[in-house]
Amino acid sequence: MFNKVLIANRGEIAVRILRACRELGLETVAVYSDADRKSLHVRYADEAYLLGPAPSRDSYLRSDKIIEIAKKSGASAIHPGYGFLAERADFAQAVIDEGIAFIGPKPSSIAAMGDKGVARATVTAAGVPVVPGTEAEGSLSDDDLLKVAPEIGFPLLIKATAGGGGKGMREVNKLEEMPELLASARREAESAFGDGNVYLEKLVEGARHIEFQILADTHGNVIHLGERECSLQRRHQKLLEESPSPFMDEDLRQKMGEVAVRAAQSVEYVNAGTIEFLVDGEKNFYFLEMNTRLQVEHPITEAVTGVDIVKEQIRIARGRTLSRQQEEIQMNGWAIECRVNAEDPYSNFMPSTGYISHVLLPTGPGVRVDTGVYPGFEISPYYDSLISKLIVFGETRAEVILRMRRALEEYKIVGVRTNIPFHQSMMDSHRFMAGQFDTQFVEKRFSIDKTRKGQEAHPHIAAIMATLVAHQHTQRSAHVIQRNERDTSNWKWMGRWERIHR
Amino acid sequence: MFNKVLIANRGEIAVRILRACRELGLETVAVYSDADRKSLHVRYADEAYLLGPAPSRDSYLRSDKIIEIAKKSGASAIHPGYGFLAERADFAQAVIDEGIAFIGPKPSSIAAMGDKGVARATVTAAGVPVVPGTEAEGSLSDDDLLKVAPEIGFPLLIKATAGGGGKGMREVNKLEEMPELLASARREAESAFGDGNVYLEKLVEGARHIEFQILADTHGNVIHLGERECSLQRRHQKLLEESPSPFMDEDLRQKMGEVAVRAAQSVEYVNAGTIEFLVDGEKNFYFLEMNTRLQVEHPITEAVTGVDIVKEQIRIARGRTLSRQQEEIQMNGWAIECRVNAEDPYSNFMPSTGYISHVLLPTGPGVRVDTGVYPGFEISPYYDSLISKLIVFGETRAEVILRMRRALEEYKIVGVRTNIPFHQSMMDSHRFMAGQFDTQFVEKRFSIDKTRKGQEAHPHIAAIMATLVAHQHTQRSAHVIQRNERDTSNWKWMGRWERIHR
Amino acid sequence: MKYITTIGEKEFVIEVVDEEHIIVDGVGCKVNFESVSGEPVYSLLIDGQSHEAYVYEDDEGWEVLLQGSLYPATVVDEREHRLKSAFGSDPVQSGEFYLKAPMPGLVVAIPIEDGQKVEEGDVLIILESMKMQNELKSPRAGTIARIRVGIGENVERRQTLLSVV
Amino acid sequence: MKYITTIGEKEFVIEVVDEEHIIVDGVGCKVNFESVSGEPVYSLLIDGQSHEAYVYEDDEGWEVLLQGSLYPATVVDEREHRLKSAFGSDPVQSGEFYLKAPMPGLVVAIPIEDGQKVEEGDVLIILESMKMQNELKSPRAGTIARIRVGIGENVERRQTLLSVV
Repeated sequence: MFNKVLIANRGEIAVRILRACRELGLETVAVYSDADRKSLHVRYADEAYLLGPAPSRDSYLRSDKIIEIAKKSGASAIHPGYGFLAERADFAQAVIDEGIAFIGPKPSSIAAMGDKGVARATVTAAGVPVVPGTEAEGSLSDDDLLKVAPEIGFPLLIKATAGGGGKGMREVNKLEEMPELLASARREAESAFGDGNVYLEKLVEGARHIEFQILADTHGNVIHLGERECSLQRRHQKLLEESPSPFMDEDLRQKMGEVAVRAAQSVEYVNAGTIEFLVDGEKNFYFLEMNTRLQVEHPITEAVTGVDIVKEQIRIARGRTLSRQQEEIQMNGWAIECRVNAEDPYSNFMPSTGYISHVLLPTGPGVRVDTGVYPGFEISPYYDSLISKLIVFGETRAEVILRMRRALEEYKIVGVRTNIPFHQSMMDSHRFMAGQFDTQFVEKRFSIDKTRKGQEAHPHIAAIMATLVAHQHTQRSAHVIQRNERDTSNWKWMGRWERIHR
Repeated sequence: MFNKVLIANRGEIAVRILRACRELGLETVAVYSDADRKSLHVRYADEAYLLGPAPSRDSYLRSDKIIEIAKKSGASAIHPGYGFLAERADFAQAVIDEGIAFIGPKPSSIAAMGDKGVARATVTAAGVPVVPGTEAEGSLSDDDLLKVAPEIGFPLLIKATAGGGGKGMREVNKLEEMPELLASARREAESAFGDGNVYLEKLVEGARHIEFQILADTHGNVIHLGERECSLQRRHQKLLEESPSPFMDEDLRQKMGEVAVRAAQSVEYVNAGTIEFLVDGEKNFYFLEMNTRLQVEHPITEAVTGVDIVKEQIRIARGRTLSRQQEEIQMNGWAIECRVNAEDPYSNFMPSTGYISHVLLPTGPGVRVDTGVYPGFEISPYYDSLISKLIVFGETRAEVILRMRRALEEYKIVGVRTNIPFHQSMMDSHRFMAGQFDTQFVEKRFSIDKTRKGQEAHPHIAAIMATLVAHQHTQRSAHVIQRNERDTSNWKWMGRWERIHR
Repeated sequence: MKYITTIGEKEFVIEVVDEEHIIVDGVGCKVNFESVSGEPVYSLLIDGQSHEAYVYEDDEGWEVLLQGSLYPATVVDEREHRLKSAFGSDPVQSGEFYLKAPMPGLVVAIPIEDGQKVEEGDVLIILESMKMQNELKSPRAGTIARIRVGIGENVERRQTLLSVV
Repeated sequence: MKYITTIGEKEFVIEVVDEEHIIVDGVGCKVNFESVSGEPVYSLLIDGQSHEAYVYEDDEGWEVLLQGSLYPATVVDEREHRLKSAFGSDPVQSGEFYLKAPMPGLVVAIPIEDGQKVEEGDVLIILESMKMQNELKSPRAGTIARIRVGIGENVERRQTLLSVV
């Protein structure tokens, strides 16, 4: 039984795991790159060790160094979080070989689900339907893929074999554009996972992306915690998730939940994992993939089921039985998560970096924030643009949407641009409110600029505020030029000026 | 049916009520004093109007101005929050007389429960036991009180007739000290409530302070939402509350709950209110008083029952029936609230004022913060020292204590001293962990300096940190003196220096 | 001081009378305007209405982010405005477009070469930042002039990468 | 630079070798010390252990608030320390104690008068702040000298209220 845990990750998820460890009385070890000395995970851990320079391959992907630090510090367990080394079977095996507990599934399960071909064959054998594609056929060359593409039919998706999280994924609508897209998908996959292999998959149109949270212990108990609706994506990156899905009914939930459990059992799964499905308009569902790790969006399931998934992961890794059986799992209320990314929604979601000078968090009833940033932290270009997850929960979907609106309006972050305005537009979208959306909604039928039409807009207020700030600047310049003279302008709004001289 | 609400309050509770209104789609009107222009409640409201100078009597107690603003802005309801005008029957009456809805009880109920004598007579008639005292005898002079004191017996309490929240309350252990204590109690009551009248009450020793949350609608439904344990007090100010009470059993809860409902019914109570009891070691309980308003510590009840009390208040004021019946109320899990005050626990809890330059809020699962301050806000000496409420909830009391520990350690506020270290000591106290405490625990058997004995302390770490900061100061002074020369010190920790030059 | 402020197609004439009074298109308003925490977040009370927005200065003027909507604005004072009206407001577009890095990152591809003709929307450079590949596109047709970076090179924010003439 | 740092009864000899190395009572440690956000909150990594504390300077030295415990500290460098050891460390206590307001507030009572003798712990002034009545007490026995405020007066933080001689 371990009592010191190394968290092989950074950002909000490292903080999330640290908190669970603290609340269980476990000691914690953080690892960090040169760019992350002042990160919250370093500040909150009991111990912290430098891995190396900022780029991931020199730091958070250095499995050898991480295992060395675990041994040196006496950490008897490693939690990989998500991303980085979380779904690397070789890493999990190396950890176990050193006699250290890996807080996650068995290496064989990671390998089985990580190779999309094996995954497909395995779940098909267990009677789970899959989307047509090439993932069973190993690593194909561009020539082979171009040959097989017309057989699958367009539109189709290029997906990274080692992938997840939308990295290295491209949508192809006709053969001619495929060579270029293959090249960029391989490039992105190579840089994200160190593996440029890709496969093709039919694009199911008008589909929803719905996933089931699985928990499995070492005693053969496997349960699911219901579904998460994850259809709202851009470039195959999830932006907003909710639980339950407005599309779900109790009958479909039970059917999909059973299939999800069966899929997990087919690879003798242990610990927390997620089965992703595509669901079409007729409620046919297809296995997409299994994420053999903690998911970014796990908090919405925690909010509606009351299960602390990270604590449950640790419990499982300690060899205990699950704290609840399937009959004891109830979904109560509703929860939505907005992923707050350092991206400018008005400049094609271009990443934004910079020094965070001010943060005002939304708080109050039904609001949870998971974040790794704070005022004084620098957002660097080296890692993911996710800086915070805003999770809101309440009794009904309508209440939660209204609560999310007020939370988004309250949330202030100065120093980088964020996609908060995107989420505000989404909360105002009639189609979103009605629950009418699929995986292509964000890209094809939603525009941040257009949703506000019909809403009460305030151009005159914007004009007044721009004018008053411009006026203030003019006054201040005059003030600086005449600083030896007596200041007679006496403008109330010289806030920054006053502060500097405080 | 109203759709615009004026919130006649400031600070965290004004923000709390604003949020509920927003989430119900109601428009909001804030009022503020000169000291509060930059307060969150002004920033978050749809409209905001100045009341007057900072002192409460010139601003938040100006009922005439508040009603005038309500009329001018078209607000058709007023929520008084707690404190200020919340328990002034004349204010409630004046609001109603203007055709504005008062989100609170009927003026007659406020009056009945506000006059401790009437309250005592009323609940006694309804079969509710009371603590011996003089509150039924009207306003007595110091001479009369000194005469009657020995009959009640010492120790006894001087309490403000118009009071609540511990203001104007004094403990008297012998007759000789009573004249001075009477004078100071009257002075504090006069300044807090504009009414210097006091009464005497027997001090029940070894007692717990346990209160029941009541909800009552205009259709005659009265329910309770279980109890809150509020025994941890200093100078009769609550510091930390939890729900449920570790002292409670299902049998006692049912008995006290029924009595609480009966007490509320005895004054034809409508809206949210709280019945406070003293409970002795043998589980005998005595009615103490009824708070005819929203309580500071309402969030812990929200956390364990899932009922949004402020939304329920608004619902009731709109003439609807309660959203739940007594049978539908279940207490699940555990919740603790720490009141974060701008007070220095190492200087006899002396209030602390100043400019908040930095805040790092605790976040993550099971944490709720209700606050009215943010980085850039100035804590003034004019109002209550409560700056934030940290509410933590989870499955068990043990989990919640551990969660509160990590949340308190995470919480950083720079600019004023706070009582966070007091709460940290409390979370480490063995008696607190065991649930063994009464209303005198904090003052008589708890010391912030002594609890840490036996805990692992870090004097050498403190010494190193003091030394490194002192060294940095020395280096910086040298740096400033030689600023025309090339800087060769190159200390990494010149954070503030760098920032100023950023 | 009188300003002419433009948001989209709409023009507002706003006169700042004193620190508590402005005149908007001829209508007087009482205002109370405060920077929050010395940051570019501003709280405006105008005739009792409370509004809060981020106000940023950018190359072309101002950006106001208000209740989840972005309003690009230009503010000119009366004198400037008169000059512009008299002499034509738009200076002739400079012949050269400088592509600047919108964020720090790593150049992973340059699918064009010096002297190549490009159309509006053609990808000029792919920049990797925050684990995303970001395509920087040409805002207009033209000819690639000076490519100043190479594949594998790290670039700073606002660094000029190439020109389109 | 070598320092002698005292916390309570304990004395530590701490030598700052360079920005990453210190020697504490003869034992070398690797340190990494950072101010958080330019605030008096500091993050210390010492041989891998992570600690965070507020460090405030006050009249008598330093206050370190670490994991909910307050450690008052004095830090003197070697030279100062030698001087103090040689000539006696404590300067003679000044004869006069100045009572200063610990916070802004309103004077609501002055239960003593000029020339009156007081004991340690006697209440000198009652100051109202944040709706609380705060009793300011005498730290030692003596005689009240100069009362500089009156009842009903608003006072600033650190304003001198009276003296005890």
